[in-house]
Amino acid sequence: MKILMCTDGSRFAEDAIRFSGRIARAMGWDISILYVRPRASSEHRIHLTTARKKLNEWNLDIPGVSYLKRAKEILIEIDVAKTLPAGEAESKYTFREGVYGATEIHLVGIHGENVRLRLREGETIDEILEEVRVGDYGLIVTGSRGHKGLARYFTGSTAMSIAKHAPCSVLIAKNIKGHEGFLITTDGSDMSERAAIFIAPIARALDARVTIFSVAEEGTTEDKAMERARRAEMIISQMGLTCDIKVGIGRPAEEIIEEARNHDLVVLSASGSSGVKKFFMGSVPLKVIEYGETPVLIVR
Amino acid sequence: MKILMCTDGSRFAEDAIRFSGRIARAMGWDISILYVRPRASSEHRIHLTTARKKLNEWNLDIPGVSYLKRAKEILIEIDVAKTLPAGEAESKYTFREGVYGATEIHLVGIHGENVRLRLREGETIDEILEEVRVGDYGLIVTGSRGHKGLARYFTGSTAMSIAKHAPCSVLIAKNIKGHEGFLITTDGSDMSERAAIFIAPIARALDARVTIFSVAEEGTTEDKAMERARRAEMIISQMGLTCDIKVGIGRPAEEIIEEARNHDLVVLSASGSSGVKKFFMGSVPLKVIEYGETPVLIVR
Amino acid sequence: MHYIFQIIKRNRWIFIGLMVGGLLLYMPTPEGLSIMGMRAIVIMVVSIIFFIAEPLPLPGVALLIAVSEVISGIAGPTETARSFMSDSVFFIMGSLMIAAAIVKQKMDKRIALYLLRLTGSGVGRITFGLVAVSALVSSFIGQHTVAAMMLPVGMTLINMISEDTSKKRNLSALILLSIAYGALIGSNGTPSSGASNAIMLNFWKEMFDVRIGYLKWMAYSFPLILFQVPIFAWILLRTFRPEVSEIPRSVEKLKERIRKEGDMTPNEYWVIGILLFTVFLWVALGDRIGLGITSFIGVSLYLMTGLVRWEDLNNGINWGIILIYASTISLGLNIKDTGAGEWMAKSFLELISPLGIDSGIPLLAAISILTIILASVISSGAVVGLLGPIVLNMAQITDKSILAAGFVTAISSSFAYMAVAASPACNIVYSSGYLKTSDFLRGGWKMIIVSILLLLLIASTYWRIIGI
Amino acid sequence: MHYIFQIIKRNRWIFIGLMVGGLLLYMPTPEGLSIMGMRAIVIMVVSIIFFIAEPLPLPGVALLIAVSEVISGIAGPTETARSFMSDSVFFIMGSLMIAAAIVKQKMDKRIALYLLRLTGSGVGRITFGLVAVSALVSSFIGQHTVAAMMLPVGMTLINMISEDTSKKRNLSALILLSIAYGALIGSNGTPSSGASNAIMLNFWKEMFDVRIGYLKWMAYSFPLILFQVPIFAWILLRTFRPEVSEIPRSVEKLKERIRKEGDMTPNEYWVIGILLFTVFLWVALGDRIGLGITSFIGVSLYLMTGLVRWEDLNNGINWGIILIYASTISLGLNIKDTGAGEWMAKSFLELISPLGIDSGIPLLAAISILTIILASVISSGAVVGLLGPIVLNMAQITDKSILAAGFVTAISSSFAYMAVAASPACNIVYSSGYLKTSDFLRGGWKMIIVSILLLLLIASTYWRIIGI
Repeated sequence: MKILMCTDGSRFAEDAIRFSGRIARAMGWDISILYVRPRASSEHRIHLTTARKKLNEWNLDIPGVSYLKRAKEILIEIDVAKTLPAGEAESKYTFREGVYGATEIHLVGIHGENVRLRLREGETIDEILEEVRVGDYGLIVTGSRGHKGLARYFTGSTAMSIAKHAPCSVLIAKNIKGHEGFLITTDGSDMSERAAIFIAPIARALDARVTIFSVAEEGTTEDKAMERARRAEMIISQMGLTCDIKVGIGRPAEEIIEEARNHDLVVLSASGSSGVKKFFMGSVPLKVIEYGETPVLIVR
Repeated sequence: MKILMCTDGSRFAEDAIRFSGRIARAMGWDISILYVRPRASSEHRIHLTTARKKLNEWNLDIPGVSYLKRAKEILIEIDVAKTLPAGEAESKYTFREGVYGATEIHLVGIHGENVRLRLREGETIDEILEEVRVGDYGLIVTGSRGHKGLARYFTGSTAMSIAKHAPCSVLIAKNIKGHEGFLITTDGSDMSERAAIFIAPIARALDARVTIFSVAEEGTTEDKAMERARRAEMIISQMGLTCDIKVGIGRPAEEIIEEARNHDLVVLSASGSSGVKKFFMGSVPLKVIEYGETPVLIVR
Repeated sequence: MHYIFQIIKRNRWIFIGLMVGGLLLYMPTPEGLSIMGMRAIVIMVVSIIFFIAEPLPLPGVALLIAVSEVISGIAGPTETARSFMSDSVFFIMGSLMIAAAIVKQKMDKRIALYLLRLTGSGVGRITFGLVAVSALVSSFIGQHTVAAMMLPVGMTLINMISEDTSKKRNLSALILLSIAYGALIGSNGTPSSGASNAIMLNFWKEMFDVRIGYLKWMAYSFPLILFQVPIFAWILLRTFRPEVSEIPRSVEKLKERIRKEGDMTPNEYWVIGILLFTVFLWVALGDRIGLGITSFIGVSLYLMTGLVRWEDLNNGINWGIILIYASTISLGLNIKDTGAGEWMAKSFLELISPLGIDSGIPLLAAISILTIILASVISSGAVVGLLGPIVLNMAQITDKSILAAGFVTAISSSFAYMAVAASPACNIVYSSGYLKTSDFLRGGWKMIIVSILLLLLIASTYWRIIGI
Repeated sequence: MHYIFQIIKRNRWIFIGLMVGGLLLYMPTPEGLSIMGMRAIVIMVVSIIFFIAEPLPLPGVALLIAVSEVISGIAGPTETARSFMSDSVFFIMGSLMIAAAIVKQKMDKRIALYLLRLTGSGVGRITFGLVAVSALVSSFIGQHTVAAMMLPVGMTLINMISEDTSKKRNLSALILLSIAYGALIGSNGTPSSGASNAIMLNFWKEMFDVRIGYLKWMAYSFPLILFQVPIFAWILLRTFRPEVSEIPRSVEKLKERIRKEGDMTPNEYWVIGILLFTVFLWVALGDRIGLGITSFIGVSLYLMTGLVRWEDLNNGINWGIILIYASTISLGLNIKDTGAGEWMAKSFLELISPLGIDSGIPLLAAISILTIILASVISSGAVVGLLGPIVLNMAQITDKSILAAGFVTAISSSFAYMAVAASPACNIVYSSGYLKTSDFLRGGWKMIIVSILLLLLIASTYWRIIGI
């Protein structure tokens, strides 16, 4: 399994790097950190290349590499990666035609995992999806600035687009808190079960408390919600974990957002709907991403 | 000390690679193998770059790399270099602006020496001298096709130019034979003494028989020639080697060429003359390179 | 279905542009405007939309301008091709080549060393020095080259000040903006400092057969630079109050590092020598054999001496930008030839005459502001290429000096101090990652106001005295 | 002292060229030749010396041509700049851009797979297939692109045959030369296959106002290709007798490897689709809106769809070669305008009239041989640019069809089968390191003789029948 962590160089992204680093370390997964540098207008790109060559002549990092170096420090700090012995080349500037200085820095994790720091240039979302396609990742982690109020409506669109279009699981890491446990939601579908199976080993490895949450839209269907929760509990316990069960009554998205406040992570399954439906959806997962305050993991 | 071996990819150059490999191994020196790819007309260079990118897409070696790979095999065969453990990157395509795929392959010698295979593009002599300048080499080895008769007048110009312009010692390796020993010539100058000091450890390391040769232009000066030879013998014996002494009478270049026939290598000192004199010289060393049949080492 | 939707979405600006164009063509041609003139205006409007929204790389827009000029029947293919080329385009090409030859050498380290020797370690003096040196060098070889050469100097200084980013926020902005604004100030210093200058020279020559020499241009434009340099440095120091006022340690370290590189090499002397020789030729022969042809002499010398290889020029020059400028020149001339320029000039004057700014200095101010607005979204050369004929027509109609109007347009086109994306210099320093977009806004508006006022002051006094 | 001597030595050809030029200028102008005509001839002679000896990168020579045209007073700077640009230059530019867009995709793998499916594993069939496919593809997108795309196919096949180089010497030469000669054969198939074609179209149009459409060109040129392909394959097989006659294992391995890459991607369909659409436009609209403008439509589509980025074009296109061709066109037109072309045509005819080859098919043969000799030392486009006006003047004087003379020149300019350095295709396969210079000589002279004979045969029969 490979995790792709997308950073935008901000402080919020650093929390997300720590969080995904912890998961990678606990699970022994490979991790890549990706920074996508915005592409300048075609009118200026060749001038920028000249400027970058000059920076190279002066032994200065080309823009974006500093974010990756910071990510490296964080990963070493939380013991995910070890530094290579001094003298061995650890940064390799690979050539990508037309882009001088597309970069990969390669570290080796403490258990031999591969840690790759990668720099791409272009439209953020396109490049992230392209990286996922060629790199065969199983989980994308992306930071979100965790704005409140009005600002919320104008931000988070990158995270949202990735959540919509990614072919794999996506974790939107915002407002990362301490150790208050994971909230696994279930709607009784196969996808929900897969979500439980996906998250259980991670919860065990991170030693996180697990709560299963099921929402009944009306009071009359509370029994069914409870039944769904029980089935999820069964799966979790088969994987060697104990967990609490909780049932909420009301509109699913709101209930989940409310309940999630006291948890580290809320786990949702992507609705298994078709492309057309996905296009028009104001689905539960997306609402939780948009209005919730907790990190969200959408399992695919 | 670093040796630079210049190959042109021919069979003659392979002998020279073996010869310089043996010296490097015996002395524990670093060795670089350089191939200079001729540069195409400015009209075609950009087309060639496109073709090279295509070759890269098909995982084919760009032109010239095969010579370096052959050199690598030879060095491994004669135990100069060890192959790196599988999986470690051993070839690194470094970026040189405008030249797609300037290449260096880096090996580690059996005693930890650095073995570098390098590819450059341009005028052969210019690029060799440039490599010497940046790489701080102490000895250049260059092959020569060892043509006979008329062809001799038209070839060997590369070796000759390097011998003329190089800032360090130059070994022109042609008609490499077995183990018949080194012929050290002396004209009594300081440079000759330096030559003796330079070659003595190599002779010892390669276990080569050493003969000191001094030429008297006329029979009357034979005593002086003998005296010069004795002085050289003293230097050699101070360095822990025994040697024979021989004195010839006649024109120096001809005598040296004749005597050298029975030796592996003839050692000459560059005449310590000024630039102007060098320009007009038909000096002894150059004559020996041009008309001799034996490998020549010119010590600077 | 989804795929097609994606294509439409990605190309929405193409559809919008084409729809706007179609709509305009469908509308009745206004009085006083020929059909060809209308078509030229439509091409201009659609091109501006494409230049701003960039639905395809801008050189592609240049190609489309050529295509539409032919398809609309404004000109035949050969005439269109010819209109893409003139001595001014040669001049733009040659200047870019000379800049590429210079940027290849390590002149940046020399300049940095001499600069720091003069300024010492005071932040105020360094700011002034950076603005002045960027302006001076950019006057001869263009803002993109200067920005690329000075950016590493600035970044090295910044890196050496302190590890803690928060302690040098203002200082970073100060140093980098000094470089960018300095480079922008210089970009009208001489005809060779920017394409917009060459384009304006082209219009003067093609439309009125007025030729301005290299020295004469400098006589008109340099006074503004002399005022701008100290005032900009002062404004920058006031706007981005530096955290420390002396950075002796960083300056020493930087000087130390450059000194290690050794003395100037013969190659560097040759590079400077050929540049000076070329400038001399521009001054001495530019009038007679054309600035473009003259610049080719310099380029040939660089190629003969092997100081630059053809690959460096082929890959280091933005040939697309040459196409873009050539296409705007072509379109500009077609706008003039079809009478569209005159019509637009008249319409614009009618529009602003109620405001009482349709003549004299107020008109120049209006032209300047219009230019600045456009130059903040598309590149300065393209602005001059598109606005040039209209502005010169306006000057002719109102009996204003075409030289004054032209200089105001050309010079104002580099007043894009607030926009990151419009000028190469701002783009290059922004790409360092040390600046925020807001930094350009914080300082930029002051620069724009000061520059407009200075420009109008010079236009109404100095230019009148020397007689334009 | 030594340094100066070095400079002189490195630039000796510049001094030689300038001395030859000075000497010619000093000589009295021959009767019937104007002073300007003499100067044009001097520029041409010196340029040819520089093109052959290459004392500075060739694009630099192009710049010097512009400079000397202006300095010698043949044309003013603006006219010179204008003469550098025409729809043909647009066409060369557009064709190179389209080729760069195609080479970026992995079309080479598709072509290789389809080719090997058709040919099977027989070396004879593969040789024929390589020649045919290289010729066909090069007819539309140019020899340099085809050579770059097919070289890896050839090298992969060769690598897979055997480890022992000595066992595949002939086979290697056979495969690689099939690609190079195939690409050369195709390089006159359509106007878009090479710059020399565009340049000849330009001269016809500028000198006689004769316009040849895309299809009409193909009607004249394709028959030769149809003959050349099988004959060349046969000659190659006879000259380089392959060590084995079947290479099933290599072919299978190669097919296997390509199949792993998966099916054609939507992008590849788009690339082909846009190419076909552009060819359709060339055929349908080329006459009316110009081949160059038409090609720009194709390029814009590639840019809009994002199939190619501007950087790919900027760095993948040899802008220098465009400058070279533009300069030879400019010089060629000046040679015509100054009357130098007519004078040289007359002198040449007088020179060869004692041999009895100053008219009819013998004259065409003489033109062809002259072209081939020049094309073996300088690039085909430059040859046509320089010889074009002279040859067309000769045709006019002798009442020979200017079309026939023009086609013979354009087509012969790609008969440089013996020279490694003259054509991009030969250069690219030679750069693989598998070929010796002598391999080109071994096969080349046969190809040249056969090609001349075929060309004259077609000129004296087929072209007469269809009426030129």
